[in-house]
Amino acid sequence: MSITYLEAIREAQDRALAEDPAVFIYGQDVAEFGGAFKATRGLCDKYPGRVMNAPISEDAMVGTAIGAAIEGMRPIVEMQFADFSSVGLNQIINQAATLHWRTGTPCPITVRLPSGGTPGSGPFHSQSMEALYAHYPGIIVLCPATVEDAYGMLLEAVAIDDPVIFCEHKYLYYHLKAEQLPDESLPVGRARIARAGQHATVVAYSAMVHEALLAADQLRQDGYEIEVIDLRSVKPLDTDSVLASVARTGRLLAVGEAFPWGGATAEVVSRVASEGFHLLDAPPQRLNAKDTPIPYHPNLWSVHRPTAGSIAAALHDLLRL
Amino acid sequence: MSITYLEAIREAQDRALAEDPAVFIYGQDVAEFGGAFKATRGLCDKYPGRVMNAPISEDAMVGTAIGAAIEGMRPIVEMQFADFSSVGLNQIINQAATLHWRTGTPCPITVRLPSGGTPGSGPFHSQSMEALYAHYPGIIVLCPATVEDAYGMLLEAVAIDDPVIFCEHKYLYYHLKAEQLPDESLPVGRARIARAGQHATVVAYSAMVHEALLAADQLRQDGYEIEVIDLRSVKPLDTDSVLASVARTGRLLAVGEAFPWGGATAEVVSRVASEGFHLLDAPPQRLNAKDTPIPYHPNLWSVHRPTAGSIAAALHDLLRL
Amino acid sequence: MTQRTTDRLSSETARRDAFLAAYRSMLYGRVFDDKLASLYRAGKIVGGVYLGRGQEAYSAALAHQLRPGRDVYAPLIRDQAGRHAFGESLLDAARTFLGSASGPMRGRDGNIHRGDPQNGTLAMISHLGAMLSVVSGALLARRLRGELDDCVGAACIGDGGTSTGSFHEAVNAAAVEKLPLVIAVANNQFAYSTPNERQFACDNLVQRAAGYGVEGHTVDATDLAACLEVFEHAVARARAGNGPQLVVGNLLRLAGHGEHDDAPYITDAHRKAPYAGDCNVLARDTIVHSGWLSEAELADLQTQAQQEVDAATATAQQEAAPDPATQSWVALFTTHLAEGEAEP
Amino acid sequence: MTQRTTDRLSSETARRDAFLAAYRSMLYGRVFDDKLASLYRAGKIVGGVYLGRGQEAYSAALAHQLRPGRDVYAPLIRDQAGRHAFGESLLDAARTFLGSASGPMRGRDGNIHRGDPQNGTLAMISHLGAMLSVVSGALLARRLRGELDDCVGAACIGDGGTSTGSFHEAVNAAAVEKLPLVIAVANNQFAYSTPNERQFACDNLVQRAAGYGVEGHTVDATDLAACLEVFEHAVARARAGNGPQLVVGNLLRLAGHGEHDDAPYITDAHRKAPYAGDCNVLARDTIVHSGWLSEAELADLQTQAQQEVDAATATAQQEAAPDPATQSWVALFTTHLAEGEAEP
Ligand SMILES: Cc1ncc(C[n+]2csc(CCOP(=O)(O)OP(=O)(O)O)c2C)c(N)n1
Ligand SMILES: Cc1ncc(C[n+]2csc(CCOP(=O)(O)OP(=O)(O)O)c2C)c(N)n1
Ligand SMILES: [Mg+2]
Ligand SMILES: [Mg+2]
Repeated sequence: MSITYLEAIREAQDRALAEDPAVFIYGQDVAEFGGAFKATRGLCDKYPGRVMNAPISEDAMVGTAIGAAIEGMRPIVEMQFADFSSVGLNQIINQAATLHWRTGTPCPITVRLPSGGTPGSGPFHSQSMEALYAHYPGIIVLCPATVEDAYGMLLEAVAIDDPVIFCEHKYLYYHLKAEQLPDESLPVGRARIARAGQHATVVAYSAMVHEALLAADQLRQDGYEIEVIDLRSVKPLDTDSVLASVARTGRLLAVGEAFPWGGATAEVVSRVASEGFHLLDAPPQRLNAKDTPIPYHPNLWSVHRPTAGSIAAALHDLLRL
Repeated sequence: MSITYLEAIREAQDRALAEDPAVFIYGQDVAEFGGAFKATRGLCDKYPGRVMNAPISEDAMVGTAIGAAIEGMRPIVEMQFADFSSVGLNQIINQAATLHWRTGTPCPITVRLPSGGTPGSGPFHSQSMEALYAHYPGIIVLCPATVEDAYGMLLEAVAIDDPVIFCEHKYLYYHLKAEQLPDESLPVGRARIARAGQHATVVAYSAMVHEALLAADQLRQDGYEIEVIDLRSVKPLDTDSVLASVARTGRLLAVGEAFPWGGATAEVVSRVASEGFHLLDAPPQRLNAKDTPIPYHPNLWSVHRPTAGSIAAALHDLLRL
Repeated sequence: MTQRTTDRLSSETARRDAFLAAYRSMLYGRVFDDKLASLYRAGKIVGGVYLGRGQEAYSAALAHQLRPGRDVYAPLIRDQAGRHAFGESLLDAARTFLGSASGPMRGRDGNIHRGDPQNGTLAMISHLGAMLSVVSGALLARRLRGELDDCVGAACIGDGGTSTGSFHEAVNAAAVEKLPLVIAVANNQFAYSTPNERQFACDNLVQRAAGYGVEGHTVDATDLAACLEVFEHAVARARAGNGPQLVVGNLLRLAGHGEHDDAPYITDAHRKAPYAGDCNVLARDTIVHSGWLSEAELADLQTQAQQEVDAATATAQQEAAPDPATQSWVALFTTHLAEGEAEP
Repeated sequence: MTQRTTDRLSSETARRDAFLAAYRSMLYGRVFDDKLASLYRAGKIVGGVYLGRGQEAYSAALAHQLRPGRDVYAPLIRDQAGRHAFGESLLDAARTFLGSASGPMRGRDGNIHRGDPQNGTLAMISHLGAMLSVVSGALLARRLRGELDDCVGAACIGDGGTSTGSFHEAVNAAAVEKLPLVIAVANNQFAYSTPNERQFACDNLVQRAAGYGVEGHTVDATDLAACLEVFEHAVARARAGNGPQLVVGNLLRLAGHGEHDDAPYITDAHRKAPYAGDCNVLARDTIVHSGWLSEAELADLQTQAQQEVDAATATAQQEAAPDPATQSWVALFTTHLAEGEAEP
């Protein structure tokens, strides 16, 4: 048996629906059709009435989920693409995220954002929006990079009594496969050493973990062992694991697919600079997408985001510093 | 004569309307009433038909401004509070910000965001949203800290052929006064040395510049000369001026009123760590608001955001590192 | 007495009782608002103060139809009377305006931003329109659990709030789900300073109902009896499974937008218009003319309200303000996943 | 001939000319779409391909009323026919689907996300509903400059798009400003897989018009003559200063949502419904039956369209793709304020 990242997301939702009657799914085309990416295929038949099509109303979708959460439900909202969550952002950052601190009422909603670039998707179907949500208090932001995490972290997301933004990467949907689903996984909030090394640390998350691993393969040919840390969760961000890695390697490159100003890479680098300054043997570096909208054409797209090649180049530079 | 920060904003709009027939103002209650803060008082009478009340429709307000900008106008959109711009965010980050790169058409809109906390304003009338807008390509984000900049930078904002998010600080509206309006000002994109010093650099913007200056006063009593850099613009961010200051002082504290994850302070610290690592004599530090919604009660609010006191404490810590 | 006479008398009694109960909440709302205004003028309140003056009949009449503990209620900024009718304690209201740490919002949020979501009163966020879909979600949850029964949810909104995309999305989605959502639009002629003509172009916002496929109702919101009738009907329709009900009430805001606003934009013409009547005065007149209460009884009621309001604000003023040092600066329920500071 | 006969004949001639002109765009739209579909199946197109099959009459009839260079047009994903009628070159369309660096979007954006904003064709962003207020803004700009004259702006939207808050805010605001905005809702029964019943609860979306205070019109969008008539009327009303016009056309999408979608949710019942007719086939029948063109002439037209479409796609396929090395990676017009990379 082999299971894709996308199937893992479907399986996690299936299991969440099976195990907890409080779980339901709300989103555009998620019912009979199974969603734009088929992440909910078959669930509507299997759990009648609990997988519901929404109008094209992201604000209302999130608001509805919040109201249901107040009443003890555990809704999963599927955004058709992460990019359209901008229209539901207000309900997320101001309603869901403030509910518990203001009123003491938990808000266990999970908002699934099919995120990140794929060739030909262009400016409005490719975005990585974790930075917007992580900036606001009261939200957990998860960015699974593996099939196992897509499954395990989504199950955890649904179980958490706080709003979770679940950034699943569309580029990984079909390409990434695992032999089986995990029984256990690292808890949310803990980073993972995706590859151990000693000469430099790459901190990445989501699809960039795989580009970083490929880059590490390349650098191995030059005799460098690169450690790759998969953040898994950008908020909370597991600073301790990052610092421990930098303590081993002395060098840091933070890689993200999002836009360059702010975001997870700035947060990682500035935390390490503040808390692990003396662990660093060289200036910590960042690699992000370019500061333009995400281009449609694959030629442009493949240069716009970091890739194994550009990460390897950045690592070579870092190792020379 | 003495003029407040708020009056400077009114004056700048008056002058922009007077000098360029392409300028108009659109926002809730901006016409006869002069806006919730009276930033447009009298302008509707003085420029008939060019200061228009909008329905409570932030998305449409921004969209309308974009359409007008395509036709060569230079709209100023007033959000009643920065916090409500979350509802217009999609038009800003996806429509305005992408227009030029996608189509070659400039998008000269200015969106004024009455930003930042004041006592008793609570979670939804106190936010500093610069990080959300600065994260997206294609947007300029200005955060004036002085009466002179409120005036000069707003004039420049209106003249710039790109979308500008103009974060004006409500706490400075009435309290900050200048003797007169400037004839010239530093160009947008350049930071300003608000106070020269040698022992440490505080990088701040907007209301935090004044807290930092007060903190610097306190530290002077202990014999420390603190340099305070007023960023003025968080995107573009004047890394060179920040680095030049850190080169002089060897120590950096970045202070922001926004939430702690990501944002301008992370960007500043990570740039300095990357590009000015060897200039640093101590780990660079950050001070932000707390990671909760902004509290209503003044007791809580005054602890939630950085203040002269907490900045001074952070500086003492930094000087001991 | 014939059966018919008994029925008529008992339905008249019911009408009188409803009227008096709602009037009581209107009075408490007004007295509380007046107290707030004077505290505000005395500099005793930090932040904004928004009053429901002129909207009490509409507000109380809606809440009068709701069952605390069973129905869901999302009041807005001018619903002191409705909140009272829904059972909110004056003390909790006073605490929230006065920043007491013992209030439901513990000083974290203030004034009108209060509620008890798990018990059916949502705590509004400021972004207009945003509460409607939350009410829908609460109703949907009950339906999913098979516990909807005859529950309704009521969401309050102003004329200005109807222009938000959030309002539209919520009403449309509730209509698709045929949820028992009662949307009470208080058209008080202005959104802050902006008059209806700059807010919408239809003659009456109730014309929106057909476009959503929901039932619509209008009412003279200065007239308590009419308000009671329209909400009795609308809420009953919702309870009976007829889907969302859009009610539009016409009135004039008899105050500034907030107490900082002297409302120069409200002209004499507005103040002379039919929607400008003071619902509290009119309701009181009805009570007197109907002989339901004597002047003396009404004076007693007023005194009692005044005393309770004074007591509530006095208590709230004496209560401790929140202490930043012992405050939990953790926004998450799942505290171990919080960044930064730990629980104190 | 009497004057009346001349008038009738000339108006008949005008009707025939309009019909044939619109049909020509419908045909070009269909042929282009078919070509796209086959290129997509052959793996020659990266990204999505969305077709206007079934919507050509509605799309072309609207654009036929617009004046390129004067009016503003915001087509959406199924408006290949309308774009053609508004004067878009087939080559520019092909370039955008095929990622040519010479196209209007230079490979930066693709497929349906194309336009020439400064010359009146807005380049849609994907977020549904977001284009309407942009059209309003363009009209407002002209009014502010005293250059509005009899210009109109037309914005296209689907049944699903009407559920967005953005749609609502824009229609309401345009109504308040009484702008000459024509909103063309193509109700093709589905939003992706979601049927009307899960999208809205009114009988006909035109019922929304009254609630916005705008004029409303419905049309059988499979019938080109009806479409021409309704848009002639609506656009004329807008030009004459009667404010926004909401037009709702009924049709069936005769394709998947995109070419990746085989649309299992469209059932036989839908395909037999009155809205399921193929407007192109029906229009062609009318032309033949009216004797406006012969079968041979129609075949020539088809051949010509095919040749032009083939030529356009062939040219676009041969053109250079964008070169990342010579690309300007600067999103700002004000290049000196850009962070990061400089212009190449
Ligand atoms: C989305 C949003 N934009 C702007 C505001 C600022 N604001 C607060 S109250 C108000 C006017 C509300 O008018 P209306 O809905 O008619 O209610 P009323 O105050 O008249 O009761 C405005 C514009 C807001 N709260 N939310
Ligand atoms: C705000 C927003 N949410 C979701 C989407 C994803 N999406 C793209 S097309 C579509 C269906 C559109 O349906 P409709 O408006 O009826 O147009 P049609 O495709 O039928 O022509 C959806 C949901 C989007 N583009 N924008
Ligand atoms: Mg109002
Ligand atoms: Mg459709």
